[in-house]
Amino acid sequence: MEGNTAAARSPQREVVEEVVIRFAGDSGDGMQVTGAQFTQETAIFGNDLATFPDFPAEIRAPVGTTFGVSAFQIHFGSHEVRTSGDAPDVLVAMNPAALKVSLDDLKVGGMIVLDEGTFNRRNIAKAGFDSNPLEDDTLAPYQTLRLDISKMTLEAVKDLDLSKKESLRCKNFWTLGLMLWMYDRDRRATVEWLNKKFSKRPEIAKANVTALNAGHAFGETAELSSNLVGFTVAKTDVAPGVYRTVTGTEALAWGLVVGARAAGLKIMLGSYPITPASPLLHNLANLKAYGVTTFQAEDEIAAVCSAIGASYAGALGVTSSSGPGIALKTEAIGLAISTELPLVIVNTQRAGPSTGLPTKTEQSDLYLAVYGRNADAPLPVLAASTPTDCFEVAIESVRIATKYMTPVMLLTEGYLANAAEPWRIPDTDDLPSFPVKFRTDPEGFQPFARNADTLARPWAIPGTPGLEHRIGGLEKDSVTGNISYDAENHQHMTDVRAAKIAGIARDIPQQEIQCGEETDVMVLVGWGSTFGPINQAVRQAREEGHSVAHIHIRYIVPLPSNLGDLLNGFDRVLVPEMNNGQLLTLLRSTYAIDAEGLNKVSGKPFRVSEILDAIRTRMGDAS
Amino acid sequence: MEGNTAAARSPQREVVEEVVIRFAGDSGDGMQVTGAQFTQETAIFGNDLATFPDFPAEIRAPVGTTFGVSAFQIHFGSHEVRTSGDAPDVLVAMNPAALKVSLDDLKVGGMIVLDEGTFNRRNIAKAGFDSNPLEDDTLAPYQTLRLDISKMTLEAVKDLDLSKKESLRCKNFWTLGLMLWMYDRDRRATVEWLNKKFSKRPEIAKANVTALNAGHAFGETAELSSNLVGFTVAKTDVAPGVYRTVTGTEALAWGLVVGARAAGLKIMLGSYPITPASPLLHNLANLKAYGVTTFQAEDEIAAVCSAIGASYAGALGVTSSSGPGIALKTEAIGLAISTELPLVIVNTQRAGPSTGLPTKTEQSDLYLAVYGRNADAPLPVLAASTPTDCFEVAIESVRIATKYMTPVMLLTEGYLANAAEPWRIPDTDDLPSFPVKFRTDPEGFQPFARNADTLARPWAIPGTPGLEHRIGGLEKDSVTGNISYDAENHQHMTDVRAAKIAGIARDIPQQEIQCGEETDVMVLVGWGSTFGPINQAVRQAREEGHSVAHIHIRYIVPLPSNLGDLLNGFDRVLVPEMNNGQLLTLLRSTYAIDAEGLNKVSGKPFRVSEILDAIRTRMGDAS
Amino acid sequence: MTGTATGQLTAKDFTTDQEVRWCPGCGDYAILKCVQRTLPELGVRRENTVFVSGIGCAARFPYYMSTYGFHTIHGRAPAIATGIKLANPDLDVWIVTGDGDALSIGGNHLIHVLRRNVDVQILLFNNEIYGLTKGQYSPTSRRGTRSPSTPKGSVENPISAAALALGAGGRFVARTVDTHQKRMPQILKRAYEHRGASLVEILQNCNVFNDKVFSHITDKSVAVERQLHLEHGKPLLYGADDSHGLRVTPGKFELEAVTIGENGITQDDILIHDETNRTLASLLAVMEPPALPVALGVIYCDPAPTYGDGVKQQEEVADGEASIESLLRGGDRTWTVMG
Amino acid sequence: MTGTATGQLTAKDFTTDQEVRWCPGCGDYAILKCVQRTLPELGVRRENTVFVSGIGCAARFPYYMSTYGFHTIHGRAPAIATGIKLANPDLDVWIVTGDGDALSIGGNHLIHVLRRNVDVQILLFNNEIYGLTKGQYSPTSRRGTRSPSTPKGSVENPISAAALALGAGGRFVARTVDTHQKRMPQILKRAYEHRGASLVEILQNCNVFNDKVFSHITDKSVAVERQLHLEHGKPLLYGADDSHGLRVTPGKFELEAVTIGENGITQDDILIHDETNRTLASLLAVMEPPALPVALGVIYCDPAPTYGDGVKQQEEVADGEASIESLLRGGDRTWTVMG
Ligand SMILES: Cc1ncc(C[n+]2csc(CCOP(=O)(O)OP(=O)(O)O)c2C)c(N)n1
Ligand SMILES: Cc1ncc(C[n+]2csc(CCOP(=O)(O)OP(=O)(O)O)c2C)c(N)n1
Ligand code: SF4
Ligand code: SF4
Ligand SMILES: [Mg+2]
Ligand SMILES: [Mg+2]
Repeated sequence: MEGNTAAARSPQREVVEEVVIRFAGDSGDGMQVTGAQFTQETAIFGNDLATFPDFPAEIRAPVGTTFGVSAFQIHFGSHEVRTSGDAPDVLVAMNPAALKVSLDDLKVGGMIVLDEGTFNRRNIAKAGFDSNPLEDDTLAPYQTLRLDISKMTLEAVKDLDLSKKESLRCKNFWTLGLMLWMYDRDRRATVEWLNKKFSKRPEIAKANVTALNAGHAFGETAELSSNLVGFTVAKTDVAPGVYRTVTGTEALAWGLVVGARAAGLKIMLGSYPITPASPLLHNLANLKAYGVTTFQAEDEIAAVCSAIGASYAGALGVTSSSGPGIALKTEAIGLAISTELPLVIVNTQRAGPSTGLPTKTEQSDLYLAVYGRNADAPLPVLAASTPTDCFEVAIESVRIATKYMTPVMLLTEGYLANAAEPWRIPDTDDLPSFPVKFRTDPEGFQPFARNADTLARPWAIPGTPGLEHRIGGLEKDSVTGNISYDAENHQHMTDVRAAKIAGIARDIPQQEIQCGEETDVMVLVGWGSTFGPINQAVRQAREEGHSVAHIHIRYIVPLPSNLGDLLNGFDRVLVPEMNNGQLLTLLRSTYAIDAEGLNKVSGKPFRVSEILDAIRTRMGDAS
Repeated sequence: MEGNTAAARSPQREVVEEVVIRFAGDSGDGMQVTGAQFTQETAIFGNDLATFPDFPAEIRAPVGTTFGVSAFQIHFGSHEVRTSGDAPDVLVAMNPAALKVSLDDLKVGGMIVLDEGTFNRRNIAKAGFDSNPLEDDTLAPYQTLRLDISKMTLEAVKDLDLSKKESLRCKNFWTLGLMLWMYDRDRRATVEWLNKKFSKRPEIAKANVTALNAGHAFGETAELSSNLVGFTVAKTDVAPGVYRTVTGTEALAWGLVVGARAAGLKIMLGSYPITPASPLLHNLANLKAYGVTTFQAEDEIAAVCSAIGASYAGALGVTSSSGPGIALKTEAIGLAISTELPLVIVNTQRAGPSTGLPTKTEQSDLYLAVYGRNADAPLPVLAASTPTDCFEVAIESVRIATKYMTPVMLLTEGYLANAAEPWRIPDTDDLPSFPVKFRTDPEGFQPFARNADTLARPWAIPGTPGLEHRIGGLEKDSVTGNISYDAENHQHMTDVRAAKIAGIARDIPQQEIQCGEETDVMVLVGWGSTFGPINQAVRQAREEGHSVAHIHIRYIVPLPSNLGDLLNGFDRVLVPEMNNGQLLTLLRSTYAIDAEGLNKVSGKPFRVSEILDAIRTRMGDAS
Repeated sequence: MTGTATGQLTAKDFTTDQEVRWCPGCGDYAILKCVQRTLPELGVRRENTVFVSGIGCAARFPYYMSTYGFHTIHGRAPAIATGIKLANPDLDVWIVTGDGDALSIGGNHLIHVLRRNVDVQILLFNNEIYGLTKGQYSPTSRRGTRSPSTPKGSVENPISAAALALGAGGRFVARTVDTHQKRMPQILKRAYEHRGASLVEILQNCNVFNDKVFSHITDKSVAVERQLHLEHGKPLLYGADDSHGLRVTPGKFELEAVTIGENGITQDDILIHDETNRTLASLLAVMEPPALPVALGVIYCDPAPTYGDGVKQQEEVADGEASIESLLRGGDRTWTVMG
Repeated sequence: MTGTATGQLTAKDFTTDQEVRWCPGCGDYAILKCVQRTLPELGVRRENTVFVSGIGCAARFPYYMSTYGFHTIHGRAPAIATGIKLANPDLDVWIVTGDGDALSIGGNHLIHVLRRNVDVQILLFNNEIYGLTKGQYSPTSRRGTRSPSTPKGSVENPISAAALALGAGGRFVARTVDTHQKRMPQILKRAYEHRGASLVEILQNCNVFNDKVFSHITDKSVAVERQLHLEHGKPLLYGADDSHGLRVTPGKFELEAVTIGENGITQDDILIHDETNRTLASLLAVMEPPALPVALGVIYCDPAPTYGDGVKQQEEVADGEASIESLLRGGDRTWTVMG
């Protein structure tokens, strides 16, 4: 599809550079779909954007409660967008509970679009308001657009022979229509999507399309008759190419497939469902046509073991989970390290400890990734920093795992898994190729003889005549792989396992400074999903005149070889993390530098302002 | 029992200050028993000592092979003894294989006592000798005592109506008798032990006693007729008191029992067999009379979970394992941290990674202990440094676990578990008391309201009327313990969990310098079983004039509050560890100091000389 | 929620102030209500009762019971419960678990708690799906189940909780249905009275991810033809007016459905339920419509000594109060160094 | 050990140069010999054969087979084997495991590999003890077993591997004895030929920690009276001159031992073995002397589609070669920004 023929421009449209909208409603209100469609139309229109879906822990929380609120935030603009936004400019509240939980976040002076039809006494009480917020001064600091969306939706679809319940289900599309009008976006992709999605129930498709159009029409009409204002957010200037929006999960799944193709391998994913990692399993389960086998194992241990078995037999073994599930894989990962088999372990981190807050985001499994195994058992650790970055990090993980015959830990986060952003689809010709060469020649074959360069042992898979051999988790002779209790051999193998992983530093890019200069006074060092807020904060601080830079680390083990020198060049190193200081530990111990942490462990991403404040505090007035 | 009436002194006895003897033979030769009895008699005689039992990985390796050799080394002296000795002065070799594997370690000029009767062509070949070492110059650098022990044993017991096989089984007691004569030790405890052990088969007891006496008599007679020399090692000057020898396992088991008594609790040990941790399970399984229940679970996960359940219900839950098994407990330990229940987790470390070298020693699970969990999940980590130290560390672990309502990780090592040393049995009156007070008062009860001082939550156990409440692994409200998804609450709980553990630093002793001065130039910092070799090496280095000190850390998390200042006082910090630098990471990251590692990962303890050499290299000539 | 729980308690006394957070319409509500109603009838004390659960929708159960409650980790409730019983055998311990929790990740602990015969009640809420993680198929899902992780349908054979329990050596196996508010209390009572591990499988509707998966046996229109309510010592009859029954296929180790009055079949041909017969139980456990009705009620009950009995016996011999003095100085291997 | 393994192979071709390190006299030696002898008879190729094991004495097995071999971690061999089969369904995969490995820590993987019917052969060396860790009791140890962790005797009921496998839905269950060098090859062959998961329990003597634990059935003096060798379609006879047999206790789901010629019993009263009858199998699985003989041979064999079949079918539909282009640009949600 092509182009972004916008709706007829209205003369009154205000031009804004960027906007943050939060859609909030009951979990049954379809807010995630609404947000996703708004995102899609916004992306097609040509804005850069970032999103933050935030859904409740319960499957179906009781209607009308605050803990049942599902929200979707989108930040888009005519310039580059790095975060989903600290505070919404616009809040779409489908019921009192949605208003209640989001009000504190809304910008003072911001706009509230709410469905008046849901503000009955029962709902207001359930939301925990003492009195009706529409009648007291709760909403005084904001511009409020009170609409009886429920009623208008029922009105719009009344001729379509739906039950009241079904009719009310179209509310979100009415609202979406209005918001698309407000920001001057097309509706075509949404209409197509609805028709496809409900191809077996065309009456439902029709009702939703009708509601969508009605909401849109309401905007156009009301604009003329009332104070309703439309906005224009100009297209972002982006590189030409074919685009789509992707969530981190999609990008990760595709990256694994592309990586496996580059290696010439099939994928065998062994996994066990767990929030927020399951979507990767679901996604890959749909990719059988791309050479992917998925196995839902009886538990996480069986999941990782099946992946190890698959790698042993010549596929790319992949296993995915989140914190508690990764913890269970600990012992088996040691086996993969000891037998030196490729394996990609994806950890979609969530808030902990223990079961913690499964639906909340955090980046607190770095310790587990880097240090969490018995004995000296090093493995490479990579971390994705944005939804689209997941694609490249996945490819890199496959490359390193197969080239170095090692398990690789890929860290992503609940936030990244669900968030979406526009992605320029790479040209298939530009995709990498790093074909695996299985050992086939029996001549001089030794299971643990190493490539002098990479220190990788050969990958010799069952089915190959003449290479029959035995491997296992006991310490092995450094050449034959037979069990060896020899003291020197154990020392040697320990050293060589460490050297192999350390040596990968020669095969990864030098660390770049994402923003700022080597000569700045302070540097903020981050990893993972904090990329957006750190980058944005550093840019703003620089605009304020602070001598501060941003370094964001993708390769956590081994660290890029120039990182130490880089860091030593700054007077001050500040490490913002959504944990209690885990990368911090790694940097302090690796470089013996007195870096400082900026830690947030609340299940929520950093706000730009939090980081900016931290910079200001440390840098004093602009220098 | 009392006293140490030695055998009649012979005029020719040479006086030596210390001696290292290694008993080595086939796994069926009873070398561990021989070593243990020699140890017992030596302890009773009044020498300080340290031992190193080293047995093969196989249950019963084929007879005569080198990998089937079982060895027991003892170091004793008239002064304080800190290690089991770098190199034996005396090697007792019961067959060619035993000679083969120990020869390289023996001191040049050292003595070999060997059983000539086993040096037939077959055994010599099996041991991997190209020619008969008794006939070539292999033994030239040593004093060799060739005795046909087999024959002399058969001779000694020939009237006792035993089969040849049974008769030959007495060889080790013949040898023990000779060695007891040689070092002027009593035989009484051994005779008593034999009579008790074989009370149901008195003919076997008698045969062994006969062999023992025959070996002893051989010494006395040969001394007069040949060049055989006896030695005297004077008693060590030790504090008065009642003594016994203990292995680390015994001391640990007893420490747990004493700790539980101090807390007023019963012990529930949930465990699953694994080398070298099983002996603790076996030991505690025999202590039912002391309020210990042991549960051999279906796996390590069930083991730790049963211990958590037991703690929840008001017992002291204990779980024990080694590296791979501890790895499996990772997820459940997170639950204990999150629900803030007391628990003692004993990790008897072995060589890794993965299955590794189960019978070899290592200290490479510090990372796993300190960092090996999903999310921010801190817990106290303590490490024992000598067999007898296990006693106190166990008591401390119980104290901290119950006082702070937290799981505690207790690190010990395969080496410590099996090694023995003399122990001055504490006076029962001197044992600590720290009775647990279960919450019973329903008035104002809140499951997560904390003691202002310790930050511990109350221990409210099922069965208590009025305190019914629910706990679990989801994040909890900081007071009620009910599930809370609140962002600030999660931040608060994360902070308070960290603060509780950090606060234990106020409740543990300040770090002492084990040897040397604050003003020294270099400090060696160790933990665990390296105590002996580091201490000995530092003492020797100081005698050579090097300005070097020794700090040994028992409390790894939290570190003693004065440790940073202490370390900063030295120009150089060297951290010898039997791993690839794990305490090193902790020290570097905690204090941002450029400490250096001295690492050995061969499955064998450090030699004093290795550490001494490292000191010399770094300190240059004595300053 | 404070105060000693003695005297006549009611369902309300077993209710907490926590808002129940299952989906509206979930079968878990009915089970909760039933348990809260039954406990007072059993005369249990609140403070003496512990609900232990793993993770899953079902596993949220303890939060709603005003007894002691421990919401543990996925699959491990049987192990935690075993520890609780070892520390305090006097507690009444109930395990609440789902089909994924009990039979997928927790399968090993389940078979071992049954084998050891630890004295606990296990309520297994079987909705043939992973509810909490949003609808993946579970080990009890039927072949062909389409779910997010099996978009083309699952290719695995479902496991039968009851058959597995019998294979593992369980001594009490029963089955009921979430909506059976009259019959469930009887079964809970039997489970509670059985000394040893009691497994109660409860067919539970997950109306969000697996709605109506049991409707072929629970729908009013078919219930009477497809449910056989077991009673020890009574003939295995079912259907309207007990028109159908089960008999042993002559010469075979098989059960077959017969109609009274057809082909000369009389009541006398119908097999009598014997709770203590493991083989019969194995056959009843796996019956499925349409060929056979689903067996509900107590499938197997044949008490044996509990794990706790064995442990206690050894501990009584040992007595548990020996002195530290005897521990540290015991044996004959000590010596004294004089001052 | 190099060179393609085709043509007539011998036991020696399946032997490695690694010194076998079991205790002298261990039953494992006999099993190893038997497997090495049988594989050539099955006509398998060395390079196509993988032995996967967990941890334990038994689990050292792969080191001695000159095929591909993977000595994994404790209890997890079935999961690793499942991954191997998913990656390459053409491989012959044998799992070697001990009673602790398979039934204690690995119990869950065992039941799931059986339930899924993954096409592997599982050789379970049951010595009723943990050999490698020096003699603790295992889940198959009899009640009262004294061991380092149960100095006063264990208080747990042993599990029956065969009964558990049947309860889990296994489709092939057999049993043999380490020293049965003549019969074992037949059983291995049957296991190999069975498409799906085949469980072969091998009673194995651990002469160091549990010596003679099977002597009550294997001793020459009692063997003939206490071993029943099953043959499909043949009557369940045993004893000298087939003097004894099994029949169904009239009116009960039970088996009883009878003597031909006594109380009017004739050959006709004796039950015929039907491998495909799961209920009969459940009864045979748990028979124990002295009341009943131990059942040896193929207890149950009733093939069903394998897990691999189901997976393959879905993959064939999907074809597995779709282009990356279609992956990244597929669907209708892309747009173009012009240069
Ligand atoms: C170690 C671990 N793995 C996975 C999960 C995710 N998880 C939570 S509940 C569940 C399965 C729930 O299914 P079931 O036990 O049938 O309970 P239901 O929700 O259907 O009542 C899973 C996979 C987890 N919490 N912990
Ligand atoms: C995770 C883990 N837990 C425990 C062990 C220790 N371990 C090794 S083998 C074994 C049991 C062996 O028993 P079995 O499976 O019956 O094999 P056998 O030695 O009797 O042949 C145990 C407990 C281990 N290696 N890994
Ligand atoms: S997802 Fe299903 S099982 Fe879970 S609460 Fe909702 S309806 Fe009940
Ligand atoms: S311990 Fe037992 S099972 Fe293991 S090798 Fe020795 S005899 Fe065999
Ligand atoms: Mg379920
Ligand atoms: Mg065994």
